[in-house]
Amino acid sequence: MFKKVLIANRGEIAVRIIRACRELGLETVAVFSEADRSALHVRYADEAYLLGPAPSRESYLRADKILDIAKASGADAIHPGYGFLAEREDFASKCADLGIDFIGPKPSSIAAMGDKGKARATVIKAGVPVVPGTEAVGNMTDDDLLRVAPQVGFPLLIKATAGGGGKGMREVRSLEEMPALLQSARREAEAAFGDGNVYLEKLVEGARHIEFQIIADSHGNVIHLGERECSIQRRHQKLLEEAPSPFLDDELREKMGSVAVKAAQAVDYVNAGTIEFLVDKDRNFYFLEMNTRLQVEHPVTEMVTGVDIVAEQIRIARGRQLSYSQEQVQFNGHAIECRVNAEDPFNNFIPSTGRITHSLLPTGPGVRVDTGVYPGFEITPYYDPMIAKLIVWGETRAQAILRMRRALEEYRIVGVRTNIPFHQTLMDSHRFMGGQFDTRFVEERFSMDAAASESRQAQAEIAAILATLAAHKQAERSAQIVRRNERDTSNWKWVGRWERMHR
Amino acid sequence: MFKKVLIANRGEIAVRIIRACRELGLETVAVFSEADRSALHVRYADEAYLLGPAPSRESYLRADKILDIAKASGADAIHPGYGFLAEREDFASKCADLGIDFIGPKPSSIAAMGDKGKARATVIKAGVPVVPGTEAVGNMTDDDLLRVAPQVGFPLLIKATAGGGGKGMREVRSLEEMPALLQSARREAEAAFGDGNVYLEKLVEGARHIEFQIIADSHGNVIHLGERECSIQRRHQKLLEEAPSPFLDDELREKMGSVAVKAAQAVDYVNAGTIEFLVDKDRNFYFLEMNTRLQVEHPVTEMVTGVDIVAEQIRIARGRQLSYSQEQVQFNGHAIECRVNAEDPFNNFIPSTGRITHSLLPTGPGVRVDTGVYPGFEITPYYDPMIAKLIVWGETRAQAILRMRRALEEYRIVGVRTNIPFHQTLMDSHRFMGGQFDTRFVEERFSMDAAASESRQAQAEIAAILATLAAHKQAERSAQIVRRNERDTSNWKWVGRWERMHR
Amino acid sequence: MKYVTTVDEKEFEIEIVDEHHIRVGDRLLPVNIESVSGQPVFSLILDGKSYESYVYQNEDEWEVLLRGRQYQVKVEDEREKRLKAAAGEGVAEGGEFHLKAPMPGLVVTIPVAEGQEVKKGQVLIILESMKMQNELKSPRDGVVDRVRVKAGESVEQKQTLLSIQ
Amino acid sequence: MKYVTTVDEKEFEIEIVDEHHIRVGDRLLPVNIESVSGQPVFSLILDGKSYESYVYQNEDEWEVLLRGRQYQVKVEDEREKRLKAAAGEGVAEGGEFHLKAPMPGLVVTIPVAEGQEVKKGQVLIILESMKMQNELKSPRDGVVDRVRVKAGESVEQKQTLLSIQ
Repeated sequence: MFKKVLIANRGEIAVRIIRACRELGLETVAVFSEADRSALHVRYADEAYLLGPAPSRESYLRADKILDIAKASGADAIHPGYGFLAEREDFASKCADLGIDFIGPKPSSIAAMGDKGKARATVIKAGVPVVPGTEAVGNMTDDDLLRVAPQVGFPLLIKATAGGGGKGMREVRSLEEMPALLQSARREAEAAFGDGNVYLEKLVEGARHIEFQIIADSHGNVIHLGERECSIQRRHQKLLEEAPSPFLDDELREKMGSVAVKAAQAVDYVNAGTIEFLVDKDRNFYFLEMNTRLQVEHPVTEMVTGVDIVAEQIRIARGRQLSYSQEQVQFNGHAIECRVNAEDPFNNFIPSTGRITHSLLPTGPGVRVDTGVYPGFEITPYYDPMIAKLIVWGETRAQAILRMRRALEEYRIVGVRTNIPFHQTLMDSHRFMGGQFDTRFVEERFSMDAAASESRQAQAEIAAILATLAAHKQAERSAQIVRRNERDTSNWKWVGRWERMHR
Repeated sequence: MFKKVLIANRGEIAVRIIRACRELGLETVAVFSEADRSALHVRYADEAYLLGPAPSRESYLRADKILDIAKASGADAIHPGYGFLAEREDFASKCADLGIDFIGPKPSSIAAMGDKGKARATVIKAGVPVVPGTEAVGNMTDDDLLRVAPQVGFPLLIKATAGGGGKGMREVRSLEEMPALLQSARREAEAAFGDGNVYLEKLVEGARHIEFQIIADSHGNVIHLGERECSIQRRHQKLLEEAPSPFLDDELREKMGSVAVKAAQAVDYVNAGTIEFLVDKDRNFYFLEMNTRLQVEHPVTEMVTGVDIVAEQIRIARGRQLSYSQEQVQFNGHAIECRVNAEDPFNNFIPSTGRITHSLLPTGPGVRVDTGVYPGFEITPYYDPMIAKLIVWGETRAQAILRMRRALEEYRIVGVRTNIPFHQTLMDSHRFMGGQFDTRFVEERFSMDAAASESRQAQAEIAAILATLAAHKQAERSAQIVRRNERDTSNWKWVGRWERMHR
Repeated sequence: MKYVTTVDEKEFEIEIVDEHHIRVGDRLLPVNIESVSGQPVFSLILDGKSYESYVYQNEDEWEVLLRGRQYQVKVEDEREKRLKAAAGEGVAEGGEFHLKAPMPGLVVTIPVAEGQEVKKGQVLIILESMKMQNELKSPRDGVVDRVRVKAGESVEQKQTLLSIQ
Repeated sequence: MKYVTTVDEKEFEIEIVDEHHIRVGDRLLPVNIESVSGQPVFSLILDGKSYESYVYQNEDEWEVLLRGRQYQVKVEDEREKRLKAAAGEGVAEGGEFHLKAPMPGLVVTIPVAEGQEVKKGQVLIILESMKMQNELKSPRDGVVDRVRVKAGESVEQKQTLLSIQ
């Protein structure tokens, strides 16, 4: 059984995994790029090794270097986190070849689910419903795709075969605009995954994104830990997740849960994974894809089930049986996660970089923050803009929303702009409170200005006073500086005069 | 039903109460001393009013001013927190006179339990076992106490009648040393509570301090939320609390719990309160006192029961029934709280003051921090040295200890010394891990140096390297400064020369 | 000191009376403001109400982030404002458009060349930042004048990338 | 640069070879040290092992807080140390004991007077700090020489309170 775990990742998820290892008494090895020398995962690990320059391709995607470090440091297991090498079959295989335990599924399962086309074919065989699309195995040319598109029907989605996280995804409304979109999708997919292949899928309108957390051990036990609602998205990027979904009832939950288990079993799945579904207004659900790794939003499931998913991943990789049977999994209360991104919600969500000069975390009952940043840390443009996850638990959904509101209000981050105001506005949205939203909600029926313009007016006076007092303070300060400088300059003038006199 | 709550307190507990109010949709009013203008409770509240200068007597103990502020601001309820005015019958009465809801017990219950002598007499009548002592009602002179001491038997404790938190408490081993100790106990009690009265109590040796959390509504329902083990103390100050106690089994828990409920009922108790017991080696238990207020260590109970005690306090004060019956209270897992004090554990725990320049909180699954401080905040000598509470939850006690270890290792506070190293050493103590300790453990069988001197040696080389590199960096830096100063000075020399020349 | 402060097209007359008082319109209000830990975060107690806000100076304006809402605030010294109003303000508009990087990033590709005619909405540059590809489009029809960056180049925020004549 | 560094009465010879290497005794080790956020907190990566520690300068010594343990460390420049050893060190001991405040606080009472004889362990001053009363005792027998503070007075840390002859 392994004793030393290399974490092939960075940021909050690397910190999360180091914590789980430490709590299980395992040693940890961090890897880092030149931009991350002072990152939290480097500071918290028992050992830390430099990978290379900041860009991911030269650091966190360097499988070869990571495996060298694993060997040199004596790490006998690797946890890939999410992103980077997490869903690379070849990386998982190489680990196996070197006798290093990969804390994740078998390479064959990654392969089976990693090619989205193959994945659909596989789960269809297992009787899992899928969204109509080009589920044929293999890669299609642009001509093929354009030919088959009208059969799939518009609107449709172009999706990256190797994809995930909305990268390389494009929505197509008509055949005319499709060639240009195919091109940009392939380009983005190539950049993100090193694989430009794409496939087509019918766009389910008014759909909700609901996913099931699966855990499976190597003894044939597979259970689900309930669902997460992830419909709050922007540009196909999840922004907020919650558990349970306000849209599911117990009957549908049970049905989807058992389908999810079936999908996982279809690829002989071991370790933690997620089955993503689209659910339409009439509660029909379709398999979307399986993420064969730990998910960003795993904490909401942890909060409502009490299961430590990362610890469970490690136990499974060590050959243990699951700690829970399906019947032992109890759901308690409601959890919400807000992804805190370094981006400016008032300026079209453009990424924000810079050094964090101050930070104040919300704490107290029912609040959890998973983050990899701290005051003094520099946010660079090289990596994902997500700098923290704020997770709250409440006895009910309403209570969780109230708690999230106060936590967001408490959270201070100075030095970069964040999307915290977006989440604050969302928490005030009546549609969100009522659970009435789909995956298009943020882009189509949500505005940063819309909410409560009455209270905006009431606060405008306060804003005016704050700005005036700040401006006044600044004017006073600069007056002082000018006065001080005048004295200083006059001394230097003397020096200048003295020098001139003695030239 | 009240809508605006004044919090008559400061620090982490004021923040804790503001959070609960906000999560219930109630408005909050903070009060603050001149030292606390930028304290977190002031920043988080909806309203904030100055009380007066830093010393508690001129600020947080000014009941008159606090009531004036309540009236002026329209606050229709007051939460007293712990300490300060929390157990002052007269304050609770005045609130009632002014039509302000006091979020706590009735004045009569405070009075009945506040005088420790009366309290003992009351519970004895209800059939609750007590430690032998001078339970007679009324205040005794030194002469009386010296006369009665041999009957109580040595060793005994002198305790403040109005007391709590170990203040005014002295241990007496013989009649000879008793006069001097009486004097110092009275002096400390007078300073802390404005009341120098004391009483005597037999010292139960090898005892554990185990207390039960009670909640009671105004409809006659009284339940307990299980126990907290608080035997880790120093100078009668609790340093660490946990729930459940590793010493109790279900049978004893049920027995003590029902006795605790009986004690609360004996004074017609409403709201949250705590019944403290001493438990000796043979599992005999004795009523010690009742704290008629929220307790510092309430979070450990929250973590294992899922009950939000402060929210429940507020609901009770609003006239609601308890949200739980005794049967509905479930205990799940294990929680530990470490009190983080601004004091130097390597220097006889002397208090440490100063400005916090940097802080990094431990976060992640199962970790909660309740604190009132942040980077930039100044720790003054005017108030309690407790600056934060670090609370963790684990499925088992062993898991909670492992999690606490990693959380303590992550916690950084720069600017003041803290007792975090004390807690780290404690977590490594085999006796603590084995649950083998009593209230004298820290003072008599624990040392900051004792634990693992082997690993100390292994780390000594690392310490040497760290200091050498820091010294080397500093030497390099000062060399640079000297060089820069040389240039600067030379310029100023020129000025001086120029001035002399033109005199 | 008197200021005229504009938020959401509404004007407020705010006078700093002394260290502890301001006058807003006709109302004299007790005030206390502190910057938190020397940061652009201000704790304001105004007539007993406690507020906390980020206040940034953004060129000539102030940006106030309060309870999840952002306000662009113009603060003018009353005397200054009168002078300006008297002089009148003329805004000159240049003919050339300079495409500036809205964020730091890496130039992925430049699908246009110098001298090329472009249409409004046409992609001029694709900029990669934080793993997202961002298409920077032309705001109007015109001719590409100067291309100042190359594909593969890292650029700073607000750096001029190319110009449209 | 070579140093002789003493911890727990054990001496370590540490040479700063270059920016990335040190020599400890005979071992050449790759090293990387960074102060965290400009604080006296150091992140050290030594031969792949990651450590983090508070390092404070305390008069002539360094205080290292590492994994919950505190080390008093003496760092001496090798050359300096040799010179000192050659010259020999004479430690002069004064006859007077100065009672200094171990923490900032308020003098509650001074149960002794100038000229009074005191015994070892006798309470000289009661100092209140953070709601605790602290008895400051005499380390030896002697006579109270000068009392420099009054009851009710606030004192700073390390301020001299009284002297014992």
